[in-house]
Amino acid sequence: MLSFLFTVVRRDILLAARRRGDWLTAQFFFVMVVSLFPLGIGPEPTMLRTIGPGVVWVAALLATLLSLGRLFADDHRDGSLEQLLLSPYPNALLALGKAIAHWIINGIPLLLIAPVLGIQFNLPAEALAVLVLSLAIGTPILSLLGSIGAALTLGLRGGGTLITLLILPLYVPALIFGAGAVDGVLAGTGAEAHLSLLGALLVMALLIAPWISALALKVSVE
Amino acid sequence: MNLYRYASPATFHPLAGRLVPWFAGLAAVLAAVGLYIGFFVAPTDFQQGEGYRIIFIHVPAAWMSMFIYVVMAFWSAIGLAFNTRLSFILARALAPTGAMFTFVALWTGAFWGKPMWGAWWVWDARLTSELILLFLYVGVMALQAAIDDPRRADRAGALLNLVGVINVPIIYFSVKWWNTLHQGASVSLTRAPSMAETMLWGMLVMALAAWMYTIAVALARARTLVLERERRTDWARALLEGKA
Amino acid sequence: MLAIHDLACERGERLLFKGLDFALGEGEALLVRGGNGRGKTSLLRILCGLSAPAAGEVRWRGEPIARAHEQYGREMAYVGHANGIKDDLTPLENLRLAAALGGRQLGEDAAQAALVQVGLARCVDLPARVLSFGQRRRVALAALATAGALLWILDEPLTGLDVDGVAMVEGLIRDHVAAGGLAVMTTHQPLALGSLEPRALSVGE
Amino acid sequence: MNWESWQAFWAMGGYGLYVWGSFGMTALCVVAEVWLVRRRRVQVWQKLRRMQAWDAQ
Repeated sequence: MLSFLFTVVRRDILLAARRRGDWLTAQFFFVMVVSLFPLGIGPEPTMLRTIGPGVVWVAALLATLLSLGRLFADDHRDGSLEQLLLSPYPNALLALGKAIAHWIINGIPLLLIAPVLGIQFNLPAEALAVLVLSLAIGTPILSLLGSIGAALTLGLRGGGTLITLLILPLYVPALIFGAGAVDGVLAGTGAEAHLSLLGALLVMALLIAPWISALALKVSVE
Repeated sequence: MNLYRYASPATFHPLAGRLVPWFAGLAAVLAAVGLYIGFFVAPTDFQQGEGYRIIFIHVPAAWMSMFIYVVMAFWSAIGLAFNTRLSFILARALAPTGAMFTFVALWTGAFWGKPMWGAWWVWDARLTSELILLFLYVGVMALQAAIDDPRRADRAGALLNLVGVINVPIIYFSVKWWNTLHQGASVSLTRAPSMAETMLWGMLVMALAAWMYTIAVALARARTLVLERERRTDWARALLEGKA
Repeated sequence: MLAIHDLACERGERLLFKGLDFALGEGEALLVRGGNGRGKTSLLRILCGLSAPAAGEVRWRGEPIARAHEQYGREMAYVGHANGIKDDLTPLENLRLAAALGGRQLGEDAAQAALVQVGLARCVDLPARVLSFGQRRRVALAALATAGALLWILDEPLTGLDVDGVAMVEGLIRDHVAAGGLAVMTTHQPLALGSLEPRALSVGE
Repeated sequence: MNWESWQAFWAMGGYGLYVWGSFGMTALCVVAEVWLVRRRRVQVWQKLRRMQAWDAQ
């Protein structure tokens, strides 16, 4: 069971490593979106500090959505998704493995880039630490919930825009708690409550999302 | 009583056809009574003047918007569990009406908010959740519209619906939490006008009217969907011949 | 071993077939016949559990396949229209990955031998992207041969193959069935299986 | 009775725009939805009849 999970994760990482161009697009998108905000709003430091956490988080949502379109699409096109679904292991394990791989490939780079972007927004050191921590708990939620959307829109015309419509509303709680944690540090009220709620969301997503996306994959492949 | 008999499309189609006028009529009568209570019986509110009368559609619309989503999720779950086509069709037939009520709740909320708090829109927990609920409705409808194969559309929509219904309370809670942290920016909505008994009655009657209306419209929509899906069956062919 | 009972399939609003019954035992092959769009592929996808039938059920060793997902996954191998080969990996990596995902160990030598057997000795280390359609088909067939499955479900296994390739597939199927395996297949091309006479099933007539 | 005249009724104690804006939009939505449902029904009937006639040929 576990070895299957590892194999799925390793497989996706290997495939991403062979196609670095595709994979880097989402990361550059993240950097660019965040950098556009000061240009649109103005360089006033206190203002940037107020909006910084929210901007980084919203950009992380969008960057995740951008990369989700390919989560199952390539495997669907060349038929390997069918083979994966027919493997002698529960399909939920496959969905979980794909989501974990997506997080490692797309989520972890976001964590690493985020502090640099936070500095652009004049965030103090402890806020930067909490920003990374909140993204570390939050981005797996984004990958897990996103896998449901990717599975539902598999092979549809305009699937890329559709997935945004389906998934963004579901991302609202993660956005609120994630950006709220950093706000809490800035306001001096602490981030523990937000982070533990975010953790609770992650546990729920881990328990529910793989099953739903496995069902959705079956529906879409049929 | 054999429930399966009513779940068969061939029985459902004529049955729904007979029921729709009744529910529509009931909705019209109840709406007339409700409006009468709302405008002519219920007294003027001492705080909000006549402006509070928006409550007679705002609150029922907000109730319906949430109820309908839950009912849709119920039919979706039944459909996924027992593979009954009619449940998917009912879930699908409810979605546009639910979205309509959500929109009405938002619109009337804005028209109520403007005179009361001086702003068309405030980021209040309920308004924000309602907005996200509208997005959820739009998502389900867009997904179903994008899928050509009816079987896949039904199931995909149902799954999304279930995910949504798990999320609605979480979204509501998170928005509320967010709202209390940013208290300075918003106005509390909880100060409802002190509820006179007639007001409550007016709202309840209007809510009932909305229920009846929803049932009538959803049944009518479901009838069309059933006919479209079953067009190759004998009963549908006979029906189509008959009206020639 | 493999039994279907009163199977029906719908696509869109159209009924493709209904009331399909058959049972297949060890050492038997089944050739599914029918014109384009009659539901051959749909039947095979139902048989391997990718699609759900509109009515009826598929049983493997007496157990409905939906309930025997794990065992059926081990004992069944499917080759569909798409090859299921990753373009960015070499044939060797593809084979070993497919084995790992099926929960099997496949050594590099064994994988290499399988590729030589399907006539791909020269392309073992090239990314599958540069291979021709027929060569990629051969990779999929090598994966099938190394899967160690009892039941083969083959949808048009001969498409894109040259004369040698067709003979090779015929040999693979013959050996598999002779060794007690089961095969369900569709093809539009003549299939020379020697002494093996596959049973025939027509769909959607 | 709450209202002394029709004029007072329409004015809604100065809240006319808001009250009638709300009720008006609701009425509009309901009418539009009912109209859409009926039109859809008619269209589907026509489409299915055409298809059936086509099948019969």
